[in-house]
Amino acid sequence: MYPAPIHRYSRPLTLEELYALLNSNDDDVLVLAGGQSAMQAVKSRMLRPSHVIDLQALSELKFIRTKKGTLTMGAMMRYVDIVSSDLIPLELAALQDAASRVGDRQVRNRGTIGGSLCWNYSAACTPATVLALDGKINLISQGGSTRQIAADDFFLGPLETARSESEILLSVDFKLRGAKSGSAYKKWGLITDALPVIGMATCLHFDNTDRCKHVRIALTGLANGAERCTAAEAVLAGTDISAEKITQAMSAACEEVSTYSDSIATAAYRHQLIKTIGSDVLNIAKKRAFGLA
Amino acid sequence: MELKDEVIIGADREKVFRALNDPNILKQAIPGCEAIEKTSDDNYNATVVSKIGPLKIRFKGQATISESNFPSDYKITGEGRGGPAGHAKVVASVSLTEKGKSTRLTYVVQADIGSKLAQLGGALVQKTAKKLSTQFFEHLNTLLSSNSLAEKDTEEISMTNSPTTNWAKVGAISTILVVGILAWIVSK
Amino acid sequence: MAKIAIRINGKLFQEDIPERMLLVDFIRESANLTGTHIGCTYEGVCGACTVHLDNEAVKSCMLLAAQADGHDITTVEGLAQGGELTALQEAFKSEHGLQCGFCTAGILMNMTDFLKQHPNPSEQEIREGLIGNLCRCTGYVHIVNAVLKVVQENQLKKA
Amino acid sequence: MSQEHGKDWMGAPLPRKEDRRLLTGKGKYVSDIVIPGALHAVFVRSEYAHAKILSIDTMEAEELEGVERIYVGEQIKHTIKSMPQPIVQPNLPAHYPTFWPLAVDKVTFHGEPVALVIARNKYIAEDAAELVFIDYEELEPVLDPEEALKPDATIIHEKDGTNEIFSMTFTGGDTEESQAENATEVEQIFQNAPVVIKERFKTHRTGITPMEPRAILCDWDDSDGLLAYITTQRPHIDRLALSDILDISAEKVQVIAPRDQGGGFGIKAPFYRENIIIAYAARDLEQPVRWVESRYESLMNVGQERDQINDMEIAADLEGNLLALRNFGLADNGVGTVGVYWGFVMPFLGAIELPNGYKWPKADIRLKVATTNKACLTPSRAFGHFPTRFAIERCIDMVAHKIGMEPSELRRKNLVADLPYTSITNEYYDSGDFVKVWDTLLEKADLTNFRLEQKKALSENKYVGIGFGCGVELSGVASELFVPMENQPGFGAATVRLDPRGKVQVFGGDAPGGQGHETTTAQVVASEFGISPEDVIITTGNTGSTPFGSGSVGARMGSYFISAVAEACRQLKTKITKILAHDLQLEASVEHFEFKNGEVIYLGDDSQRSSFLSIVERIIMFPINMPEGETGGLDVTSFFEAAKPMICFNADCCVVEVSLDTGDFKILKWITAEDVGNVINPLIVNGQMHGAIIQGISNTVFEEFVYDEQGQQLTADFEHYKMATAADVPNININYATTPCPHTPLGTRGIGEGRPSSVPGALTNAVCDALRPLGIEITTLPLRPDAIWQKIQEASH
Repeated sequence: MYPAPIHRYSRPLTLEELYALLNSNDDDVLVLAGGQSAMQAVKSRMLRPSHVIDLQALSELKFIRTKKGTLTMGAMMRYVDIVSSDLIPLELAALQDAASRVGDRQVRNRGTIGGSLCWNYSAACTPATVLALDGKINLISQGGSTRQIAADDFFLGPLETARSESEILLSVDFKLRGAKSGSAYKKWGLITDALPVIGMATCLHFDNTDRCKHVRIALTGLANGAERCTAAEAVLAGTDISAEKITQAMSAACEEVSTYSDSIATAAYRHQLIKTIGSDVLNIAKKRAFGLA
Repeated sequence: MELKDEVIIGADREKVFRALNDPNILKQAIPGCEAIEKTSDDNYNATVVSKIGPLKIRFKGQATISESNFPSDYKITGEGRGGPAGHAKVVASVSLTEKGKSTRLTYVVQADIGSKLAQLGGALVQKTAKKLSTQFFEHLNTLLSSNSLAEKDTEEISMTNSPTTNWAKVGAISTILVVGILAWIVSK
Repeated sequence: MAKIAIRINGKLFQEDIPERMLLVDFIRESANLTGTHIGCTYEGVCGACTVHLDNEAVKSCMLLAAQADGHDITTVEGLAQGGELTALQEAFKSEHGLQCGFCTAGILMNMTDFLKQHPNPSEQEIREGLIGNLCRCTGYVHIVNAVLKVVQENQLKKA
Repeated sequence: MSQEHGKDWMGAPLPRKEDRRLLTGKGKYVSDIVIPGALHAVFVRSEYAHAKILSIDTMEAEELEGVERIYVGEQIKHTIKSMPQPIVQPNLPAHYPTFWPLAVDKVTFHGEPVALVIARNKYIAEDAAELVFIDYEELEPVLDPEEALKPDATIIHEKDGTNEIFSMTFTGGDTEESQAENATEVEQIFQNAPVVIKERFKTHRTGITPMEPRAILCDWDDSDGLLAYITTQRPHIDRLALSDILDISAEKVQVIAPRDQGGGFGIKAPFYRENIIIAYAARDLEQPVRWVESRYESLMNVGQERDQINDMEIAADLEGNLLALRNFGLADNGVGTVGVYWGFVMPFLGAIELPNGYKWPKADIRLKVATTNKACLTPSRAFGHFPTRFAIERCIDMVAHKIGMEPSELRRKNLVADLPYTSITNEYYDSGDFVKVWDTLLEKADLTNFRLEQKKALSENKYVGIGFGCGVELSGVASELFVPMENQPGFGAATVRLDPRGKVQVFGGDAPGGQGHETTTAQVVASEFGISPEDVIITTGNTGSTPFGSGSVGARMGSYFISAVAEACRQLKTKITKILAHDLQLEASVEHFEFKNGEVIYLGDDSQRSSFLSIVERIIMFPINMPEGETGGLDVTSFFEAAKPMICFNADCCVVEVSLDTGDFKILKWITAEDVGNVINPLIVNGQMHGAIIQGISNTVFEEFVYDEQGQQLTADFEHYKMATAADVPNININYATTPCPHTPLGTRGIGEGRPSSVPGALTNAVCDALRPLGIEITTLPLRPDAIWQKIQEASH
């Protein structure tokens, strides 16, 4: 299958050029980052852009910076860049867990964090990871005005996000809690590194009494896309994340979250995966928080 | 794929039934409805564009009314073709019951989806179907409860169709035809 | 139509092409380099179309040709220099790392890039590096042997 | 391999001659072949599993600039003969459905071709295909083989009056009475047998999709006729079929299967309806027409096989002697609209091969094949007997478990010990030593040590298991089986032609897809003539220049084709030595000479010799002073037919570790023992075994064609039809335990066709062995963690 006719391809060098293009209010504009998801839709003609804006030249969006306790990652950071970066603390290791297992080498050489967050497919790794890490998504509109949305409010269900068509995702901020913080992501998809049937990301922060003061857990592979497990978080908050507490938390997660069946796995098996993957990521995050990983 | 739900509409049963059978109201209520055209007493053609995230699928289809008993219940069968996305066929049984001055509307939808839509995975389609149906009934509610639609207007509309028409036979498409459209495109 | 200029295996190709033309079609039909193959449709999973874009392995069926304008592409035809096969190509020959050959170009391009990033990979790392290349004939055993052979040869050279 | 290697090219791990061009991107597959001005074809396919075609509106599509023609069923119904046609129809009693290249009146599966758009380029063709609007009236889809055979079921092919396309009883002779009598005798044995296992085994719909989808490029010329480049394993059969169906006199039809094909594995063996309409269009438009199948179309139309239910029963005594086998098989055939195989030929052969390598005193084996609204089954490596082999290898393990005997012991005890042997379904096992292969496997598997490790692992709450399986596989298909089964000859045919420079050209009518024919043939010819493999080239797949052959099917290379090559070489050697003896005034014939290192040497006195080059040049260029009755020229075509059908035999052992938490399992070891007869090139034989075993594992665990309740095919891309990647499968340890085949000139056997069939049984046996403490028996594929986990849940409550 080949794409439907495309009438215009442009490659802005700066954000200003990009806004000018967005202002030209052609209809059916597709902003292309890595293109690993969008091109599937374009080739199957489910997406029929007439104007493709390619962000590959926007070096302004390719960066990782840490300032005043916040790490900011540009939208055009590719998975391969995230995996190989040494600027990412163990606290955000989940980002590297996820990035290192998305698709395959060739996909990771192209796919970007910004593209994945905007596409927000229900069985993707990046949205759930950014959700668990309480990422703040920075958007900029044509006029140049920016706004920041918490991940909790950004993902609105499969392929739906709070970004409007005239907005561009600039970067994602991650507040660093420093010592005794750790995160992890893991998924299962029958085939190694395949789309997650179930994937889970978690971020833990322990106080100096080794109690977990801050815990966030997010799942992917559910019908509604990336979703927090607040019930499980409540079970773990303030505890030492013991094996027994983890088991309790994962049972709470299974109660809270509805799963569906398909030819690869039944709803019940998806719940079982929540339990097994859940205890893995929580233990890894805990070890990383205490520098033992 | 099966979808069951009920919703309270802020108007009496007769008004709701007529609204559900009135193409002008439906055009505003159905999300993404571009055109509705009555082809015969019980049949309509419609073009509806379903927007899911960045994807827009234009559905051209027909709907047929059957087993229509004013003002309590009726059945609508809609079939739409979405080009490369494939097709969707929907059979919805709608029933209206009095609830004080409002109406409780319950609907049972059986949707068959084909080609790429089917490959989308039932769960995603179910999710979208639910969302589109709620949107439809929200619009319907605002249209009916807001007095922008005085009693007279509905009379006028019906008169222009055909004075002798028996209300029960007037065709209508419910948004449920739109049910079942979502692109599965996987992200990497 | 878009005016593009892409350097493939060192040779510049300047063409006016429809914006919707895929890079793999540009390589196969405009540059007449048919060593790069198409094994799947829109899903971009099989990896038979893998080429180098600025020395990084990418799937050329998932890129518009316009996206490669101004870049350097290397295809399987560009690996051997002056008739001299690369060490990886020689290893595929001696270890019988191919049978029908349809997936081979994509694997050679991916593994050439992989070995630059991972000079000393374990067998499991090699197998995970191959996730983006489906092969139906070999069961991957001889392919992994061929990559391991190049790794050992490089170590000997270094020692 | 240096020149003086001389005689022993046989068995040399020679790097392949094919590799250089394939490694440098110089391969030429059908989709790479360019004929200037070729038009591009795109099929418009059915979105419904079962629906009447009310109308097809092509008006808008035809107006699109660049569209040349659009064909629909109603038009071509009067201008193209419908299938079936005798040339592509077996001699088996069945209800052969009538169909045309494009659907007529109604569509019968999701993905069936309904219209064909032909345009200047493929982008325009696809744009136009979207503007073809088909109005359907949906019909009730028939999707379950058991439902399909019920009296009240909707009939898919109305004219046949039934959904039972084929049924047969394979035991108890040919008459109903003798079969009924046999059935009662078998029932008697089951009544008084101390041990009876009765299980329903289900194998899902899966198969072997090659990396290169189908493609065809046709050119037409009023005088020369039709030239068709096709991805096919059977060019000579395609040629006859195209000639018959399109009424083009056969001498004006040439089919070329390029020497580079991206794998076949069976799916490029049938004669497909798409080829008919593309060839028709080339002639009709008098322009070259090219169709390259998309993966989406491919997964909806071909590569679907297995899909059987086998209700199997085994009777045995307490000492582990197998007394009787009973099996009622039911295959889901899909619509049956594929030439040559029609779907049911696979389950037919699967039933014949069901008894596998075991001695069965008595058996009652029957099969029914049901038509459903799914794609027709197409041949996939382990032709029809992947499901029956899964059933019997699992059932044997259950018998062993019931009488407390090691499964490997029970197998060894019942393996056919002395060959030749005729199986209970009249399959002839010509030669081999099954027990020697089995003992070789057991020696490598080291079962006793494993059982100790297993016990230790269990104490640490780790569940490891070992599983066995074996397979008697076809080594080529003899005419004795080929003629009744596919109405075609089984002989192997090869032309060997020497030229005055001492180089050899070999011509074969088959069409390989990566098996290394160019290298294997060169090794054999070099070994026969004592020259170097570099001096030998081979041409295959071109009906214009190669002798007639039934195609690359059923492991014909090592069995039939290479034997024809060897015989042709030997006929030439007889002629060469007769003329050399004459020149040297020697009373001698071929057995008195040796062909070595480029020379022909008289054994009686090695000073009497000639270079190979000079004697060959003499016979071709200077054919004077020739012995009585001899002419010049060295060019022989030989047809090889084995006295009896031939087999090969293999055995698998695998070790797995199963996680109780998730049912997920890891394959720790895969060990095999192979009787592949004399090996020509071990690299190539090992490659065939690795590929087949990994295909078997991928079919068993990962791949599945899924249809929903409306008959919509949900797995038409590689995101949903999941194939094993390198990271999902283990290394394979191949061991040889060969017995030279006495019925081929080189003692070689055809290998690789049936090889995946012993994999599902061995792998599932290993998982069940690991979970023995929980008493879990798995009888349904795919073998997925979810299903295993649920069995673990059921067992622990």
